[in-house]
Amino acid sequence: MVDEPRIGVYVCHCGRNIAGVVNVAEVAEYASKLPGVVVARDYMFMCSQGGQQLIQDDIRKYRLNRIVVASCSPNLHEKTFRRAAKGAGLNPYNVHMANIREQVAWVTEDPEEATEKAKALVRGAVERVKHHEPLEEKKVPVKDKVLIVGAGIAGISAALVCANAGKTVYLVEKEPSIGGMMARFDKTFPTLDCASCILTPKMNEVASHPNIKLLTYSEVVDVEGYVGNFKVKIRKKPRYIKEDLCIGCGDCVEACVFKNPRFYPKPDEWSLGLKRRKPIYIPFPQAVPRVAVIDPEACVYLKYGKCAQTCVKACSRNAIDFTQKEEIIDVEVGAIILATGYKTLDLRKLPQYGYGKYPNVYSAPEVEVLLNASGPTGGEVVLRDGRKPESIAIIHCVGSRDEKYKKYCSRICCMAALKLAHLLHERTGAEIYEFYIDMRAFGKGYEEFYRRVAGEGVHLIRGKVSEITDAALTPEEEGKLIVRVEDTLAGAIRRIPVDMVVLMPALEPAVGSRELAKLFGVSVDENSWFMERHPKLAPVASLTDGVFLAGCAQGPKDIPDSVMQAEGAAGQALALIDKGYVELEPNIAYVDEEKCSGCRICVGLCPFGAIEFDEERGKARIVEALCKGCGTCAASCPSAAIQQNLFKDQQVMAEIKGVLAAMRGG
Amino acid sequence: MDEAKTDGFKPNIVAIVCNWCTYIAADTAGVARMKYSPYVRIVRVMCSGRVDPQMVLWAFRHGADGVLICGCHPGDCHYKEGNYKAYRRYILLKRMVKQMGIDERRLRLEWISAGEAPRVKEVFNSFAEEIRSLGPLKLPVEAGSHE
Amino acid sequence: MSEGKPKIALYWCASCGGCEEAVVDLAEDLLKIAEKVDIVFWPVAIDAKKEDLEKLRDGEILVSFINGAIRLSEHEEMVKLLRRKSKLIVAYGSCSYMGGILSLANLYPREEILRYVAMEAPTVENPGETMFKEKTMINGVELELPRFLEKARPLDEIVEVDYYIPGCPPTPQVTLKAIETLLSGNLPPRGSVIGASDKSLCNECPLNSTKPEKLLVKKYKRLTHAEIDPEKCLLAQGIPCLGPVTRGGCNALCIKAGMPCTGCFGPLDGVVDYGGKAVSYLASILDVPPEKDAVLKALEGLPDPVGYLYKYSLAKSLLFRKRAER
Amino acid sequence: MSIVGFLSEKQRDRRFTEQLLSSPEGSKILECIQCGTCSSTCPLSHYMDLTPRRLIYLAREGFKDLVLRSRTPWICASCFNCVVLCPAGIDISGVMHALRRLALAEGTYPRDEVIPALSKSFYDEVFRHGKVNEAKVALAAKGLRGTLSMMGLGLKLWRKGRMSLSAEKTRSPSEIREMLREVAGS
Amino acid sequence: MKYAYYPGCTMKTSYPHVEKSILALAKHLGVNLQEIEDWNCCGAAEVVNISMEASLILPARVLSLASRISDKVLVPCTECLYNLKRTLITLEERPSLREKIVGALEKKGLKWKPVKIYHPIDMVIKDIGVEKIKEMGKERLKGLRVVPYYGCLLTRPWGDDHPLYPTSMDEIFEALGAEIVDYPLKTKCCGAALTASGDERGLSLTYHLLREAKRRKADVIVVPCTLCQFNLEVFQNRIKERWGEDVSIPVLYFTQLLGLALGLGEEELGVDKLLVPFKMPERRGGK
Repeated sequence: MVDEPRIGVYVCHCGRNIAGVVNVAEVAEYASKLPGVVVARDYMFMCSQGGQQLIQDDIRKYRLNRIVVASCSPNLHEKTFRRAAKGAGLNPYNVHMANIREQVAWVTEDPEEATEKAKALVRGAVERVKHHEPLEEKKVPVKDKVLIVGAGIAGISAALVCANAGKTVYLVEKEPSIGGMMARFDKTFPTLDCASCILTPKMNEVASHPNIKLLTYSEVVDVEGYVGNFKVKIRKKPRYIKEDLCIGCGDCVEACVFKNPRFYPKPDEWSLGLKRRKPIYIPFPQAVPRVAVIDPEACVYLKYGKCAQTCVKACSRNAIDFTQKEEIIDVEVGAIILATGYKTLDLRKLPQYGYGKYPNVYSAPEVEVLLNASGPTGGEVVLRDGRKPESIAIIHCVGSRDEKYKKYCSRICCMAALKLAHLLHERTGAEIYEFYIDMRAFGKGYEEFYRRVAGEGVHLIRGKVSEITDAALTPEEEGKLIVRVEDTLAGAIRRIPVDMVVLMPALEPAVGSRELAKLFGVSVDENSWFMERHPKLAPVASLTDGVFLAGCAQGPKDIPDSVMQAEGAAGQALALIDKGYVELEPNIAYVDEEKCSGCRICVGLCPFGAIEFDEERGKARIVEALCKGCGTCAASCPSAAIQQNLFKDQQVMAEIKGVLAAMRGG
Repeated sequence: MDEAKTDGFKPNIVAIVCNWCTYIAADTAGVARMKYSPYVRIVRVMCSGRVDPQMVLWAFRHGADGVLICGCHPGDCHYKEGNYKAYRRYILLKRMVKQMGIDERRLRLEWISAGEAPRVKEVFNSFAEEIRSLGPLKLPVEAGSHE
Repeated sequence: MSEGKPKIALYWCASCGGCEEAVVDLAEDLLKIAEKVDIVFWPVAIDAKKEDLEKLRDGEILVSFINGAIRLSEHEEMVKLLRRKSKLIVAYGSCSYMGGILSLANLYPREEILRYVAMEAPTVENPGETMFKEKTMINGVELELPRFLEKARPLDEIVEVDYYIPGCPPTPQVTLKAIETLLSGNLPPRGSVIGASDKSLCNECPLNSTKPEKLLVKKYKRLTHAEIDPEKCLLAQGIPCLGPVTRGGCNALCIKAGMPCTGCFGPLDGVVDYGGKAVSYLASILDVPPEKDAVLKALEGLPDPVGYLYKYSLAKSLLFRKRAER
Repeated sequence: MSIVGFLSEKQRDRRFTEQLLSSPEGSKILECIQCGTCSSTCPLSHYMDLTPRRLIYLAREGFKDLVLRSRTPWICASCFNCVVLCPAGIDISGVMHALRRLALAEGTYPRDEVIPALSKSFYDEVFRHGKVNEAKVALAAKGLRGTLSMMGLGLKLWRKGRMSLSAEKTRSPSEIREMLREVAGS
Repeated sequence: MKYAYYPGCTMKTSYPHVEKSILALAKHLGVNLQEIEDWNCCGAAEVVNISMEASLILPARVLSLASRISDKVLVPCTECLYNLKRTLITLEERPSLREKIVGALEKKGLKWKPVKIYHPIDMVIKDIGVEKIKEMGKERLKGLRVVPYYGCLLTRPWGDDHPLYPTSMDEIFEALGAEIVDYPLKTKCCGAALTASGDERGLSLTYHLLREAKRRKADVIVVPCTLCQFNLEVFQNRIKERWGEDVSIPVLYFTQLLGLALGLGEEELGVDKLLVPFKMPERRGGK
């Protein structure tokens, strides 16, 4: 204890949120009797201007030197109350919060138990705060560059905002071209804009922007540092093409030794396997950068070391380079935006829909490609056997809103399905049946689009399809795919034979997003989407300072929402950079040299290499800039010489003792 | 089960939890209004790697009938590997307290990620129930001291 | 005071006698001390009885050095008497300081211990199952034995202790240093450990400089099963040396003899529970996957954590000590 | 059954919904999203007067009489397709069982269905003997006319040794009886 | 390998031909089946319509008796299988019901001890192994187009296999040389008690099953459930009368076809008691 504690305790009602369950007056009364507490009050909204004023007045009036606020999670308002204390001249780190909303009022049924638990948490905080001492925030300058991971529409939008603000942007994309999922679409809802007409100019702008360093076919492999000062390692895979020489003419692709499309060695990624591709290829006609790639797993020369190398001969610019190696690029940035997007649920996990078994069952992204003028059929809708479908079933919620797959609504499928219904009807004249559970057309212009498509005569059937089968019961069903459904509006069962089935699969986080989360130290939610700091108050910030989220990486989103979030994330990144410095939470560890015995246990334990050993003086030393404040060293120091600010042994143990004392009726 | 032992017994449980996973999951559980046992008191640390076995013994000493340590799943530690250290300490500590006459079920370590709010409820409830069935902890210092 | 020489007393409770031996080991230095002080009570060496002690005025003794844990009612009685007669009480040696090795018996109930000693130990033949009795009548005379208490206790759980001298036993150097401190008149705060270092053993260990940059261990080995290099840090070789968590001052005698530190000097100030801290660093530096089997396997060399990590201090552990605060 | 027209609030019975919610099988019916997967996958739903989805909907709204007089629970063959597919994790087959119990207890089951009678005679047989001869029970439940219609088939099976009408019994049927009485109170 | 064997009521009265095959097969595979002494009815699909508790105490008594013999019980009837599993799970998940049921058992001196519940298919897959069966079978089913029809309760709501697209029997009979027919209705319901009691609504399901098997040119349907065997086999004539379509096809219980494939005789497997006769394919080069 540094000085005689004079503690003020403030118990928040949070409207009815806390007071509806916890007897806040009783908690304040209890707190007022604890040793060291000078004043304890309850108040309707502690976080309000009035609440903060109350604390500030008390600090002055009662010469308080410690504050306990019992209200919501510190993740929400710790900063608020620290600021308030600072405003009254108190060191902000002499404030501690007891979380009696998220941890008590909202999770406890019995009001008496809740009140007891609230008292315990308050007692813990009171005991703890006695051991608090003034701390200084550390100001650290911020690097004025931004890293953006993922160059779909979200990453592209964020990159352009940052670059236009004059900041250097490293835009990293693991595919050989930017554009992401949107580049596969022919049209977008609700306006039926030509997707490539709105995306391509943006892609080109990215490619030519002086402030954007585009790193395609690249992946982030290591991230170090902290907000404002990240050190990032990026691996650029070899394309075996000199990017600066290639003009994307396609002569090499033409010249490749593979001639018969049936024997092309690999399914084409961009068209989701609807056609095959050569070992040397340009991902799609609008690809950016428009540069060829050689797939080392398919290229005869790279695989076997022997080939006529017709591609090399065909290239007038000598751009092909089989000796290219992967490159590691180091960059230092102040902010990071993750825009890694989504993938669609593996439909083979739902065998009831026959995907992979019946050739005429398609996934929605496949149909997007099929409709795309740059796609394998030039935008003509034909089945795998070449027939034009006369009747098409579009099934919503495949794996979405389903406890067995994804509990959540994937948000984009209703509108995407309506769009597909419109486009398929337009291109084929087929009878379209759409099977939905609830039609969610919530966005601007969406309801209007829904009505338009409905007006076009699409059969909108409210009912979830349980199965697609080829077991025909009647001659009309022979050779067709049969959809059995309860038409819930009619209250009757229907069997509808169709030629083609389109499944609207649930969205899930992109491949590798969990690894990415680990790499960047961000949290993921129960469905592995990147977790935002707060769903309403901080929807683009991750839980890690300096790392922001954009687009579907954070959860399913349509294009307008993705772009909105991306530009929001860019704004946050710019705000961080333009401030010029960051204040770091002072929860770092320090060595009490008086006590350090020089045993070196700590040195090998720090995951960030932040502990140095001074051989001469025989003492360990913590490099403040590297310490991230986990406290592992403090827990392990056999001499109790290392302590962690805000989590000192005394502080944590006092809190433990406090919560327990109250539980035992103390 | 000894009826007298558990009848009306409200266990004292301390959960020392990581700031980045379980603490957030507990916040989310709150926002989702999931109801769980009121006997688990959360004490936050930045990382399960900060959990010093002394804290656990301290908690037992000061009246905890059970101590729960919660951290990020293996491989997901915000600080790379603090949770691994927590786990290794936990294994040795469990062996030690068992030798000291404390039922090892009174000390539990669980991995709960930020996204696993339902698991907060599940784990807290099951631990509270386990501790309830074990009855109040009698410390060695108390046990059999008739002096 | 008649002669002006400060009076001192030495007493042993439940002790192996090693601490007495340690005093004798002071050799000539003992004589030097004896010149400066007046030893009024020392059952091992001088003929003074309890009655002699009782005759002294309260506080007449400057300092009493008491070794051994408190295990018998007699110990309790005697240390309370000494407390009354002494200005300062010094807990001398690990048993008196922390309960010592014999407080490991606190893992077992009193009755079980007595039963074992009287009937079950392999060297005992006791067909009549005769049990210890506190009172026995022989020829009309009642003989009384001191009562065997429930637990072995460190001295400060019975009486207020002013200073502690650690060690099993304290080395002559430590003892001398402590006595010097006491006689210097410049007394440290009450409750301090005196005579020893305020750093851990590593600080003075000759092998400390041989530690690798990152001290990580794949597996703990038992001394009896390991081939060790006496020139290299034992901990780095996987021998669970308790040097890092143990107060120095012994001059690393065990290490110099090729033995790991077993912790007789107890913890440093600021450590709340010796065993807990030992668990923390020993487990933290393990370099094995975080899987139960892997960790257990790496810990095979530590088959008896309590016996090893609380070898001298079980009675002072958080779970066994009488008062929670220190 | 036609339910076009007014559904009066008077027809609603809150207690009925709660009864169902507190049964081991019906605890999740409020989470139904009315998607119709159950009805869609049900092999017999096209024979039902109320599809399983509608039945659950009406049950949670409390329309006790409509629900308990429905044929649907008695047509359900307990194939569990709906249970494994239900996106809300509702034990729909179980709900049918719970509804059957309620309907039998209230006496509101449709009289021309065979299963109610079969259940009752089956239970009697178990109660009396501990074991059951299903053929016997079935014939008892179907009454004389039903029995006659099955005669030809029965004879064929009997010749193959695949039908017997002898009563099977456990060693001590009273033990079973007492246990049933204790847990089910009958 | 020792199992407690729980035949269930109908095995004794209506399916002695199936039981014969189970016992013969077990003997052939070296499996020791010990019939549970004084077993009782599991409650079938009916008792749960009267009382939840009654529907649990009956299987609980059976399981308790079984646990005296082995930690595994073999249950060839899928209705019994379902009830036994349901009891295990319900008593695990619902402490209040467990208390009541276990209390009643204990009053009769019975101990509650959960045991593992095996269908003969589980026994073959887990304890014998498809590899061994393949070796023993010598492809005797070569040339036979088999529809493995699983019905409902083997895999639903609980089973080791996929609840809608199981493959265990496919694997076993494929290993024995049979040609497995792609049969999309393999887990569709046969109508169960509804069909068995002669109800036309149930019968329509059986009709579709048989029709699809014929449509896909199957030689035989193999089933893991006695009631399926009954419904699919004995109503073939009635279906022909009602829908005017010939759906005749032999329907064998799992152990019957497996027994034949392993070289056992028709009579010892009760195959001679089928209403629709089944003959093994002639082997090329005959042996």
